[in-house]
Amino acid sequence: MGKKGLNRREFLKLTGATGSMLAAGSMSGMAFPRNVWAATPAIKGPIKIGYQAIASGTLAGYGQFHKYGVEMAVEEVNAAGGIAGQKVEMEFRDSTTKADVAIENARYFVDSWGADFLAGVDSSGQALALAPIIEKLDRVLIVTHAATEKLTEEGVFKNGIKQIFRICSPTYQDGNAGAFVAKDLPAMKWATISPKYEYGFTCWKMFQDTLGKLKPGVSFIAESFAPFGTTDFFSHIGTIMDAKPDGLYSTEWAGELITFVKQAKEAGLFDKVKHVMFPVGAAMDVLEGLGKEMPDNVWISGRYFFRYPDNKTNNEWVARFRKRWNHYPAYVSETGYSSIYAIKAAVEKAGSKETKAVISALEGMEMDSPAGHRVFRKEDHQAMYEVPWGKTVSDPKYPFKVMGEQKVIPAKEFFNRPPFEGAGTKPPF
Amino acid sequence: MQSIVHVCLAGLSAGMFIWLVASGLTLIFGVLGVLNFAHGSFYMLGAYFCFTVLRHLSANFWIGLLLGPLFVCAVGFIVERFFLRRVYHLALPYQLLLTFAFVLIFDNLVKIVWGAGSLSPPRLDIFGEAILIMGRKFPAYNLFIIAVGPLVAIGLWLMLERTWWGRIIRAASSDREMASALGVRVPILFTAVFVFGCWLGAIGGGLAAPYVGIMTPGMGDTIIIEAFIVAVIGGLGSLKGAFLGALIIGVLSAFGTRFFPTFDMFLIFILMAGVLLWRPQGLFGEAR
Amino acid sequence: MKNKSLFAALILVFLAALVAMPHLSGRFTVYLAMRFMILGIFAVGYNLLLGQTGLLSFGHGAFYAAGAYGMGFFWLHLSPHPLLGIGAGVAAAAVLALLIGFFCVRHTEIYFAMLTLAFGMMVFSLIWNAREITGGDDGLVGIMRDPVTFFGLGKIPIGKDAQYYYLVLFFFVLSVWVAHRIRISPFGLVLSGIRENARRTEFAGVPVRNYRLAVFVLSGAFAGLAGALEAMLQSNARPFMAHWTHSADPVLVSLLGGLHSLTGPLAGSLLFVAMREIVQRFTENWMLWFGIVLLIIILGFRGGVVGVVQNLVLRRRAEGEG
Amino acid sequence: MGKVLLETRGLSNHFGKICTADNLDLTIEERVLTSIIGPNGAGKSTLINLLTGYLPVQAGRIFFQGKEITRLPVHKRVRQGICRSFQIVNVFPQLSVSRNVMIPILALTGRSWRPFANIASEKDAHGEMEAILARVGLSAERDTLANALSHGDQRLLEVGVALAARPTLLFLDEPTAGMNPVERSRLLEDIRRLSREGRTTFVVVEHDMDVVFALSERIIVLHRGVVIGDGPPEEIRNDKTVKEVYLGEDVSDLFRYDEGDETK
Repeated sequence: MGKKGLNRREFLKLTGATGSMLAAGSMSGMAFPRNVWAATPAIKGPIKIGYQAIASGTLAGYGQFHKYGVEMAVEEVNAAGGIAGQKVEMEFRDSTTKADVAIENARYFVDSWGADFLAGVDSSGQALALAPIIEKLDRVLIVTHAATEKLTEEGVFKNGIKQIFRICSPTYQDGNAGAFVAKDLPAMKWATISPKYEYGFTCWKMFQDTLGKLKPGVSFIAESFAPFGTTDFFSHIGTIMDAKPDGLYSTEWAGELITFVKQAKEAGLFDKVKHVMFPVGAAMDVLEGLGKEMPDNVWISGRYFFRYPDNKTNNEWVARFRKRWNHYPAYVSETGYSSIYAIKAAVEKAGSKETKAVISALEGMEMDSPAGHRVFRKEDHQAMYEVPWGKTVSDPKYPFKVMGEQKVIPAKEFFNRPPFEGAGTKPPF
Repeated sequence: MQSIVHVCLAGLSAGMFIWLVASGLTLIFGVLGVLNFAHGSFYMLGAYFCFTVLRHLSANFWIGLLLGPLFVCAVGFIVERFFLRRVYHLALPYQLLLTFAFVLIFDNLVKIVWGAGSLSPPRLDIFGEAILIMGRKFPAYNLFIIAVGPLVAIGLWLMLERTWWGRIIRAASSDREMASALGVRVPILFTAVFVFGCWLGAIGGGLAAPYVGIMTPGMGDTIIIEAFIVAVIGGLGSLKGAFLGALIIGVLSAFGTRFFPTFDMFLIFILMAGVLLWRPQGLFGEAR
Repeated sequence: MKNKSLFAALILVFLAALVAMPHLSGRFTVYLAMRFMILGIFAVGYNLLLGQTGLLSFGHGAFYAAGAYGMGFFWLHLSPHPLLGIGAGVAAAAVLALLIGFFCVRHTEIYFAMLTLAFGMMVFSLIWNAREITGGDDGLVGIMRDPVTFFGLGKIPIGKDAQYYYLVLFFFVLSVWVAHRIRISPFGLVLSGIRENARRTEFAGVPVRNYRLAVFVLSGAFAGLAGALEAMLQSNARPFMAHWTHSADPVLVSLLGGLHSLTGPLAGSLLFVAMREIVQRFTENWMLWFGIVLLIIILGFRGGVVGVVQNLVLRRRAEGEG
Repeated sequence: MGKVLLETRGLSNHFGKICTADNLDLTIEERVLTSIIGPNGAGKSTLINLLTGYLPVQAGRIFFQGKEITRLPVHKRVRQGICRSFQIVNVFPQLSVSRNVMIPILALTGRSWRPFANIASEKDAHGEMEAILARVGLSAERDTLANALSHGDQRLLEVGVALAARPTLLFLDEPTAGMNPVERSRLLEDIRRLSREGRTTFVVVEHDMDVVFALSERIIVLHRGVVIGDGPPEEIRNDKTVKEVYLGEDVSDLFRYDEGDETK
């Protein structure tokens, strides 16, 4: 049986070899050198990026859209001469929702496949579990979906795990920014129906804290948390309607948000509660899944919305994306796509793919991306950029509801600030 | 008052959905003695097939509900005839593992055939707007389900108590050897019962899809555990038990969500364990 | 006799390979080897219950989790000493197994399975909901591996995987040896008696229930050890360790390898870890292929891989003699 | 008359309406090979089940060697010296003959609680096992799996397993059921011999009259849970009531039914 181990190792060597051969072949096929970096000898061999996202079970759709974005980016980058003249190779793995699988994937990518960079990761639990491992593996991980602020505030800032960066907006977008939107709504009594796990709990708490400060006098009168995999929200809806709030805040997401909205509509929740906020309601799977059934005048947001910013970069990208995949880009597609370009920019800035160099290159790095202008904050490696909150409206151009009236809160106004503890670290500032 | 009534209604409709799934599970266990993990997959396949028919034949809901499950029955037939049949004589773990293998396979196949993303079945207008009950809306569809559940129960009861088929099934479930001695061709009976169980599961899926409002690969994995709990509490193999068990679980979890939100799930499992200790044959099962 | 010596030789080769592995192979293989050994400990212990005594439990994830969280809490609040931490984990698991087992051993067959499932899921939902203590679904994160100190008398660092590997290997060998001793002990014989014919065992003057409880606690302790070791390997403890889907792993592994031998669950664990890893390299549809392999093994290779090998050997010998 | 080994007072048992033990006052004497006979449903097996703890006692009390055992669980009674064999073969099918016999020996000597001892090194136990196999004449089959034995040998093994529990009182429930004549006479020989050895007192439940009358020193006749005859074989053979109720009744019953059917 020990022999088996050896065999597997040889088998790995083999694949590794073929991989680099392929790389060599394709490189000779292209016209090099095209850019200055081709000269720098510092960077050798293909740039290998290990990407993991959930690709099985009820959330498998997310993995799909991660992949669309990342593959597209890799194709583009390679077509344009790769990163610093080196071809980019990307391998995708199913992370499921289990932390141990995420860890095994990361270890495979680095120790066996020889990844230079890691990216992806959906669940907060996975991200937090990965943190200490990533530190050991010493590769840069760019988180593209997991939103827990603990990752950057504690993992990166407090515990100094410098290898982790996050390119998607964190729970600040759901909690704090949501509160900034809510303060201008004529609603004083708020309630929530949210996922019965850390993400749901923390967002609701953040929303309460910030809104409480922004608008003294608001009260939070009811909460009902739905376990993962809930298919029947009626008793939760009942709980909320009994409390008779005038504002509802819900961080339900993906399929469960679709179920929730449909059932809430049936139960007449939206007739009774006028002001409704879905921090991740602007996800394409939700908008397309609900289609016309998404009620109007609901405040939605996400980690990116394909109609914002309305500028050349973004619009062209959306067009390219639709041409390539015949879909509107989901926010994970954008964060995945941009993660590749972040790596490209960092490596070329550092003139090296060594973790240390790339980290210092990424810290404070500014980049232009479909989602707009991003800055990786030095202290906690969190990408600062704006994602709009918007009110749902029908638009003849689309088979689903889109954002009409939009509110954009500047990132620096609602992102928690280092050192994240004590006065003046949480909005409002 | 209003809220209590609506908690009950929510519990009832939720319970009826679990019943639709648990009925097939229980029937199969009662007759074949196999605890079928894959039953959740048949529920999932039911949902997908129903709405594929609905989409592609641009048929209406009822035709979808009529034709969809037939495909699932075909799948069920293959599973029983070529796989499950070979493990009846094996120990319990082998049977469980076999059905578990099918859960993996079906979840993945659905992902390949219908795509990884979620599908949302169109809203059914046939039931019109929600109905006002004590000044609060309650979906007409849920009322329809609350009505369907008992109908299925009565249908099953009539079939088992009043028909030649039912008599044979009961004979086989109480004593396999006896039945075969009486000239019942047990293998064929088993296939028939299994396929029928799959049909029930598929119907459950077809009816649940518009209620849940979304279909995903793996949607059966959560419901199957609830169905297990119901089947156990009611008494493994007892349809009456499964029906009442489903009601209890539905209503109890509705009240749990309302009044002990933190530990609703915990309560259910305490109940399950309690029943198993106090009355292993289940609240309504006859001691076997 | 000839077979015995051959078998012994095989075991030696296998051990030698395990000992040498960190020097021969890459970090990832070492990591997988640790995953295999931890799963092996879990399965070997579990099989004392399933293979030896004939009880199918769907709740052993709870004890695995008890081991992991016990270890985690001990590390967090009391002492960073790894061995003490592991001890704490095992103890926690054993105590929990005693509590749960006390109720469960009243039943057998499907009712036992369902009862263990229920208790296991209770533990799961407790861990999930007691957020202040357990960290909810995020779990306990950042468990570190301090050096093993012998109270002044020197210390061994286990921070690096290659170092920790030998701690895992030690406990792996220990567990397998203990399981082996139990199997060949009078106690083990009585257990198999209970499996074969509980009623008769009772009429042999055996208090069957107590024996069931005893083996339940034993296997729980093994699960706890595995959990504690994984907590240190992955530096976290997660609620899903207690979930029934995780409790199904040792069942699966035992059946893959073969129920009625000690090598069965080990071979199964190896197959399980290797298969999951390799299948993933060739297809994204690993679930599909995993399921198919399961079907083949259940229908084609009853008695698991080991059983098949044994049969082959026997046939070879028969031919040799005939 | 030997001294009383086991005694019941007012022992009763009902399955719904059917009475299988009606206020029984029985004694079993030491070293007396006793048989219990009676038509089907007379309550023979029920009686054994009650005495060995297989069934909970509904009413009445049981005394063994003067101590009350009415509520004692099975394994405790076994330790006191009451053991039994079953109507249908009831051994450990997947274990070797020697292992089958080892289990009770180890359990009885209290050595089975040690998870780290090695069976191989259980010298005394092995010796005892060999002795028992010799007594039931299965020494040759030592390493055969129980389910590979002939039916007759399985029966013998069953007796062996029962004997391994060192019983002072051993109930054999239809030991010769389903045996061919050869096996049967062999088993009966063994029982007689073992009984003579005197370590164990045998109580045999049998259908086959020849067996009973050939074997027994004392016969108890049960009918619908009541003792209707009790004494040495020849006494029972000539007992009027027994003839009447036991042997006669069925026959006359049959006639009656036949007539009834014809007249209708």
